[in-house]
Amino acid sequence: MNLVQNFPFLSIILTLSGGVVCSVLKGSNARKYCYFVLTSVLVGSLLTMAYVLSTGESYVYMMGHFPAPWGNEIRVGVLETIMASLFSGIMLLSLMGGMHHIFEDTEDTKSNLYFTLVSLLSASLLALVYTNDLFTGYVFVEINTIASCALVMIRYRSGKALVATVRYLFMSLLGSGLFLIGITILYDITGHLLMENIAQSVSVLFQTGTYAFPLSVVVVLFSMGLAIKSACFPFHTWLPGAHGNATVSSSSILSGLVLKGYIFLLIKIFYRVIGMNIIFHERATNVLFIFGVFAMIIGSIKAIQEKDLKRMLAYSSVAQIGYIFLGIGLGTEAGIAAACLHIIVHAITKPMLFTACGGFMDVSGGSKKFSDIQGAGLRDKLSGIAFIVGAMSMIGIPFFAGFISKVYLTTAAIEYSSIKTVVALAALAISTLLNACYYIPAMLVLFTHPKTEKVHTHPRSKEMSLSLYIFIGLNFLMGCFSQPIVNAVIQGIAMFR
Amino acid sequence: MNLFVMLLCLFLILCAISVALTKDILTSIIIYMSFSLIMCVIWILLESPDLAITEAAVGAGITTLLFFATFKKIHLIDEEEERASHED
Amino acid sequence: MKIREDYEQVGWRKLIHWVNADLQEDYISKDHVIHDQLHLKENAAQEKNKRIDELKSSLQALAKTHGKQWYEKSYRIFSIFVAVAMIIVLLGVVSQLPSFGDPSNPANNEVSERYIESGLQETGAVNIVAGMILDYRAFDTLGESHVLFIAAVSVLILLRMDYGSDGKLRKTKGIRDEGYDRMYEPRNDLILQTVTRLLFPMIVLFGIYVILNGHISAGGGFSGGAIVGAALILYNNAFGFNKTKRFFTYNTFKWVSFASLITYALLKTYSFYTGANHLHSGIPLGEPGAILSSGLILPLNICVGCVVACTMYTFFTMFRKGGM
Amino acid sequence: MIQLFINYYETVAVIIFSIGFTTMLLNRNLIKKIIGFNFMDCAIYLFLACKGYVEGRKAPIIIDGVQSMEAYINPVPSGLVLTGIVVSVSVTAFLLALTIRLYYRYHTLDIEEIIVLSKKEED
Repeated sequence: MNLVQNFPFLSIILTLSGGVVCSVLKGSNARKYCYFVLTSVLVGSLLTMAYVLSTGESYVYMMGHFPAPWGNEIRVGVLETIMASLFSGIMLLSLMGGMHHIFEDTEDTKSNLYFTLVSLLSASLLALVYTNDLFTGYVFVEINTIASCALVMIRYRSGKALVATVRYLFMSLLGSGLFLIGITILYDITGHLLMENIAQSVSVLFQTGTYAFPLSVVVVLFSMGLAIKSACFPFHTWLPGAHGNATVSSSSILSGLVLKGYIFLLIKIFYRVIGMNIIFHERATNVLFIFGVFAMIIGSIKAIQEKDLKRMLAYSSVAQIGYIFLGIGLGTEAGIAAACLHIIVHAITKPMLFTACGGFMDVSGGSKKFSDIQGAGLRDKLSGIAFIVGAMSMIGIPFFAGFISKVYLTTAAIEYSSIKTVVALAALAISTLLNACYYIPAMLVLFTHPKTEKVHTHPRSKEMSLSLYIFIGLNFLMGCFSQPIVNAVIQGIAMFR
Repeated sequence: MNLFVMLLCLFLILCAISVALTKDILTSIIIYMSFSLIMCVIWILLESPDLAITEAAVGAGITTLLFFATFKKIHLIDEEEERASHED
Repeated sequence: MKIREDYEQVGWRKLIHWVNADLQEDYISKDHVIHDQLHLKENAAQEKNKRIDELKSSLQALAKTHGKQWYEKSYRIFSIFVAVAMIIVLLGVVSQLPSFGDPSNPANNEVSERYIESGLQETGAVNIVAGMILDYRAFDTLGESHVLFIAAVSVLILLRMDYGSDGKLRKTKGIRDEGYDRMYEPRNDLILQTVTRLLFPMIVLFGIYVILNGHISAGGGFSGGAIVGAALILYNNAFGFNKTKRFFTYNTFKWVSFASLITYALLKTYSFYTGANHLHSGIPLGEPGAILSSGLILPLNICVGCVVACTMYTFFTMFRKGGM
Repeated sequence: MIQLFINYYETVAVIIFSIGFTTMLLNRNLIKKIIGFNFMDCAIYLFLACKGYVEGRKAPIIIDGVQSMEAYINPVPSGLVLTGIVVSVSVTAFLLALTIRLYYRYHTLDIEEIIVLSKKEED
């Protein structure tokens, strides 16, 4: 049991206790401590990824003195460590990107509590990625829900943020209620809470055909519950309000990472607990496929009508979530690999767009309406470049990150020879066109005839420039040299069983 | 013994329906308090005393207390608005 | 007239008055000042109701013009449809689930068998549920106390009156200043204070008993902490904030919950680390039934009890006054 | 159909879950929605806890050394529900704090009016 294998467990404990420590420190010390925690978690998960890639198979870490079905257990594989390092890295960058906004929006006696929320949120994301037990998943889904609603509510001076938080919290609680009922029924018919044991008894139940109806209701409850929480198409009404009115770093964390944590849990449940053949038989993937297609189309149409930059980006998140659900809806291993790739791509691109939007708000007097940020791209060059790179990658131009995941989505769709391929390809084409229809006008507004009179500009902090440079670098790295990452994801999926 | 359990369950359902239908908030809070107390009795019937104590102390005790505190706070806010509007 | 007098004394009427925050000092006294105040209040109330009705009607009109009319109807019908569909589907599931209370259910498998058969030997806890929560599946309960902590943090962010760095209360929109503190000092009601002087030590003693005996009889950190929290709330209600400030301020909450959560995390890290790397953790389990038995479960229960007590009291004070 | 009367606890739990779900979805008053959420959560925990009950067995506290499985019920569901009850208290406290904050600003508990008012005001 060499030392590197302890890093996932230590990173969860570090972030959990980091939240507690931050609540006691002053605002600026809490900021330094939060940076320290997130960088050590990033380094730890990168080292674990190197270790797991070298050994080539995932290992199981026993939490406590008792083996799996009795005690808790986390399972560490290639895909999990990729997601863990992605989540902690992007959280670090989005914090750096919106730092001065945090101190402006919160009272100075309460800004350290913001870092408590961020580190507890990263703890719950890590636990969701690593956990091998359904009820531990539920407990950390609850921490995730309260922390993300608190992140939106941190700007409680603006009434819109409060209303968005209430609607977000009620919808999220409906989702976790359905999720818990699913766990209860599954525990009742299989007697286990651990993912491997449930998988065995579910496959036995499926062969013998006993409890067939409860099993299909469990699949429906899991997909509905987690679809509500990750803002899949028919349940996305809370998302534009929540992401549109939060502070800069909150909205990038929420749209880049929190939605992905639930989707990763859904992939784990579909792939490892219930097994893809049963899911295929239950036709749950078709339902998610249709939701994905509708999300891609209607999300983009709504984004075109928006007059407010942040709400437009929020609606484009709804469309990108639709891509991920399209990938899951295909049901094949290639489909899930494409979905994971798109999770990585969207996690890299969307926080960059939100941070750039924060930069535009600084130079145009804090308003995010299109009429006010006219020509803001010229006033703040770096945010402008970051916005261009992000928009290009969202549209899917080659040499940018978005292109890679779109290519793999299409190859996964083509592999699948039925009506689904035609619908998937049509949806991909239409939504790429619609993406262009709202990103290009936004860029036109940002880069033409800037306002003449001097608007109160906020000097861009070094942290924000550094985070934007790293974001742009990541985007190009993912766009041009994506082969190692793609192989790692495919190897992770193979090892996932 | 079975009749007693049937009565408790019937009371639970009646509580749930009456909260859905009443207009006044104060009565619905009090109905929720009685719902929690009946839940404690049901936890004992289900042979799990841990849950009974926790539900009694945390569910019936603290939650209902918070509901009353919110209800009173809302009336306090109205009082201040009047006092403030009278003064300025 | 006599019936009205008795009606005034009845506890129920007092409860309604307490909840409606009627601030008359002494309800029983008959002097005119009270009656004038009552009249003043009545027509002020009517005035206010008129204003609210106007606001409501304008809102209705506004809502109507937005074509909300059909939206509300369809929303209502849709929700009833969802509820009925859910009842039918879930009743269908319940009718096919294994029957209630039957020993051969899939849930009574080797997992619960080991908890019962060797629970006492492995964790030393007589109460198997406490042993299971704080030793077998300890990672859930670690997450659990952090759920409570994060809820306390969010309530603090929302409701705590924002004191500027210079300690003076900063005037934020809609929040009144310290001047109305008299509003929070409860009327020192003689009955409540004498009862509290009797009950407070009993309840705290019972709460501590429930925490300490978590691994022997039913109870444990969560319920014991809630009982102690309820005792603190009772004390605050009876004697007011000046008295409770002597021994419980915001700093005590901050440092007590920090200390207990960090010791909880450290103890659990130790036991997880030694467990995962198959090292022998030299924590004696003691002989069952004694208070100082079952290894780590007693200190963990005490930590959880402190966190829950402080959080419950902070919830109440934040709702009551937005400060300690 | 008979099975419904055998698992009567689960039937009651499902009915209360749906009523709570509707109150939470249908009602416009914030405090009513929170009470509906509490009903929903209590029903789910009743549904979970009655999975562990076994006829004629006692609570899992070992009395005078008897450690056979036939004497005690399954401890796992009551452990899970203990965690759940504290989760629903924390979420209720957070929701009530939000209601107070909204009442400071909009002086109404009706979520539809609040949405209409918040759309009107420019932040």
